Amino acid sequence: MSIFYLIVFPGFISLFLFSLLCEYIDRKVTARLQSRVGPPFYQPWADFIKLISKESLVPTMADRKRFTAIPIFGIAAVVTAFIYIPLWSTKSPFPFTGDIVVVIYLLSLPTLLLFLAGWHSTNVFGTIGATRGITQLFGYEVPFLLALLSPALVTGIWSLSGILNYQVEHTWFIAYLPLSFIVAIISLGGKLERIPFDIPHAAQEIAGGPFTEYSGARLALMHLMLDMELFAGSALIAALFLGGFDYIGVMPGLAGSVVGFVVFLIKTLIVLFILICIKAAFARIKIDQVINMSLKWLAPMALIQLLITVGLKFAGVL
Amino acid sequence: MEEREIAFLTVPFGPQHPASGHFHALLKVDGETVLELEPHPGYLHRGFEKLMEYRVHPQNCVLVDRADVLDPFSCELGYANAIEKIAGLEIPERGRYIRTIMAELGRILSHITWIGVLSMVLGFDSANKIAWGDREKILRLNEIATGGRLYPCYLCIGGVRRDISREFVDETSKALDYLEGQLSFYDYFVFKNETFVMRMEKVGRMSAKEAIDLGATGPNLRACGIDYDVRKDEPYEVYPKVEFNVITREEGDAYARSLCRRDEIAESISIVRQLLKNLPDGPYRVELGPGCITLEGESYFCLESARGEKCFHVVSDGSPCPYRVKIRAPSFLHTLSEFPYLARGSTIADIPAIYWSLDSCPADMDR
Amino acid sequence: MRKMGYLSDKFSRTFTPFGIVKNLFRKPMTLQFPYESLPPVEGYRGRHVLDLDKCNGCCICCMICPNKAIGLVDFRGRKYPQVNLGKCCFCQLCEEYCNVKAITLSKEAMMVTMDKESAILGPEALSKLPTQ
Amino acid sequence: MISDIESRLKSKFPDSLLNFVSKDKRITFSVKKEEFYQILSELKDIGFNHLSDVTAVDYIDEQEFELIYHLWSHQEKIRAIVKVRIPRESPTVKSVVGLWTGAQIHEREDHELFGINFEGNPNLAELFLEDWEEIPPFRKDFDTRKYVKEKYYQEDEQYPIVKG
Repeated sequence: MSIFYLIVFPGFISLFLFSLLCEYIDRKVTARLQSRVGPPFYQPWADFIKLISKESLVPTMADRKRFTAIPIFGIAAVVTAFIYIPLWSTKSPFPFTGDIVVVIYLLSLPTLLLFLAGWHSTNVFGTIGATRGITQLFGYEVPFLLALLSPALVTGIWSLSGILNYQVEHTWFIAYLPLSFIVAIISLGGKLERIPFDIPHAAQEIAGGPFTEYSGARLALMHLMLDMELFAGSALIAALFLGGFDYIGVMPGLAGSVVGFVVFLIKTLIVLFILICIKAAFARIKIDQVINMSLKWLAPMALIQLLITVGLKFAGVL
Repeated sequence: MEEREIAFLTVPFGPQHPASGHFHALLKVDGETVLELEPHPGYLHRGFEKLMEYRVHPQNCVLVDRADVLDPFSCELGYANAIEKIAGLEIPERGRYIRTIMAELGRILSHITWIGVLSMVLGFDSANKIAWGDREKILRLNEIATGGRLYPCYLCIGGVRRDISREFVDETSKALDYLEGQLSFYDYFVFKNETFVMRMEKVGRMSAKEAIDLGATGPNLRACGIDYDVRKDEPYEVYPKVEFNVITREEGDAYARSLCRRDEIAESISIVRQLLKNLPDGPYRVELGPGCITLEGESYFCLESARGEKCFHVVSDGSPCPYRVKIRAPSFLHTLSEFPYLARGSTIADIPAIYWSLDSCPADMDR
Repeated sequence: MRKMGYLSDKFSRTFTPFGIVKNLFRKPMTLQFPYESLPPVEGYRGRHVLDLDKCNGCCICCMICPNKAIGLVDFRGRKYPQVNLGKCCFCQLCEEYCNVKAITLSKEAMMVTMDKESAILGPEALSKLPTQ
Repeated sequence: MISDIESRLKSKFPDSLLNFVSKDKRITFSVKKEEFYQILSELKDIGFNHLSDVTAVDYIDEQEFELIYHLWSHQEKIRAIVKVRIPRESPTVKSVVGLWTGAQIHEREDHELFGINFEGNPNLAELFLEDWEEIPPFRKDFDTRKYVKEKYYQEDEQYPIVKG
């Protein structure tokens, strides 16, 4: 049964399909926001297959094994992170207390791997992209952790299933922590290097950044890693703030879990839609502005929200 | 311990690069700050000035609008006027009105293309796509009036090659109304966008004295506070009969240049409306007979293209082909004398923003 | 007071760009080319059309063509112009300088070919337009 | 005004302003090679602070280059066109980079395309052309068509093929 969980359902294959569906929705809705038509639904699959069939080069200075291992390692990290998120009921396949910290750590692993990829490619653009990726990590990681850990801090429950239980009984966390919901989405945009925080692989300044030297199958895996991270990140935010599978009349049994999963997907797409609106509305900002903004605006917002909620909780209002 | 020479990274701001167009520059970089920028132009050098010495005047009129790809009409206007000044030709009133209308439409086209390219370079994909959609409206007008989308091939010595139809006048007023609406959209979506302002404010700042010394003209100079506009100072065609004001700003940084260009679109729209309102009838061309005209003399004609002061120095010695044509391209100065000066001390992320805030077209620079 | 103006300015500049969501409910501006396209325009400078009986083979169009795209070829015992579409820049100088108005530019813009040889149109191919 | 500029120039350099023409806000005159630098710095002091262009024209039959400096004054809104004749054999002239920094790039282009040597110009490296062996291409005795035929075309080939 755990093999099924690992490989098929919340594991690799389902995440693979969902992430490509996610990329399609991302490109189609961005296109419609920019008043153009946008690609057909099978475009991400076509890109993936095309890239797989293309020749994949490795720079001579780089170590071939490590160069190939980076994207595979990244995908493994994101898939394991996705398994710990409870999708259809309060229980995820392998629940344990403290799995929220594991999920957050596994989601920030790809950025470190991008740094390695950039460094390995010994290409001018690669090195600059790698250093930018790490500097940006210091920028958004602080508000990201603050925002995502505030539900656990407020309620004192350190397991995802516990938090979901709390949300089923009380209202969703977005009612208690609206500000940290916003901060979480913005810093998730930073983690996934989406448009306002697109600095590590800014196509116009350093063509491709860490991806410059990747081609063929390795590049396909890199893009897959980013899409999976996109889907897993928005799923995590949906689970933590929008009450995962929870809806009004929760039906028990198999039908209940199927409907629960569909509700969970809709909430993930809502989070994704907000990310897409941010991507379509803004230009790319500079690296010092990212750190300046996140430490001057995002982190204080998350902190203030946390203090307010904890204060209200002690005052017995919540 | 002997002094170890720190090897700075040289980053190519490459010729095949989404931000630089056909222009190559090497950046000497220390961390994120740029120490030195060494331009390498020449990727679009087709040697127009030499080619024009082998061709007859009508052929040059068609050839010269390839010199500046983003604002082709200003080149045709410059060359035709320079030749007419030598020949002392007098263009009929309607021909001059049509030329001014097409020149202003070319300015609007160039400024909208500039909005598209600048936002693409700032990573602002939505504004780039929308600007590229709006540009089609002007290209459609070009198609109706001249038969070609980007290269009008519309001017000849002595006036304009075709008359503009009633349909063109209606289509233009419709397009101008649409573009005026789009301008208010660009206001709240691009020019008042927080990330756009963050990327453009206090970037690539130059004072009025430096701008003059480096040879800046057009919106780059007017953003530093100097109201030099060839349409006002050395009026040509029908500009004395049209009221419009020259837009200047004080700060002189990239954001001021953008707002200058944005206001110039509004000015051009009002100019074209005035011209369309009192467009006279009558001939639009001076008939020169079958043979090629031969000229003797020299003339220096300046006009205000979208990028700045564009001048044509034509020397002809009596043969049907011009003896020497020198095109004074505004982008030549923007890219090779202002850009290295402004790039010194900025960061890598600023380089594309500065380069395209100067609105320098590589084709216009290399000629 | 300036601080407040600066903050409210910053605040409004961060939220007004989201007005682009209105585009979701509007028709996209792209024309899907083979299925929808703008109607061709009167006087569009497209492919040449040669009127065989009007043309007297005077070769003015060969001389005036800036790119040397028109050459004379004998066809039915006489000299007729042959246009090399690969070199032509569609500037319409040939039509303007032809005294008898034999060669004109039509509205036909679909000239995509895969090999260079088929881009050179002889007098016989020039005389009639390919009907869609 | 244009008249007092004219009088000031005439008083400073009485005999060296040849065929002086001042018509609708433009003054055009030619100058001998020796005093051309003093006259230009005088014009710069008068107020011509914008150097619009440095044009070089190659008069091959008189074996002379003609350098034309186009100046513009932002205050008085007047254009000044100064012409200088220099011999064709070893065309060297004093660079005006000291007066206008914008002139550096104009002179560099003229140096590459005409072979005119500008003393005092900091950087006269190659600009548009890369490792160019023949004579400067914009001179009259360089024939573009012959050069293109030899270098790029086969004997009777209609399409250019880039040879090795």
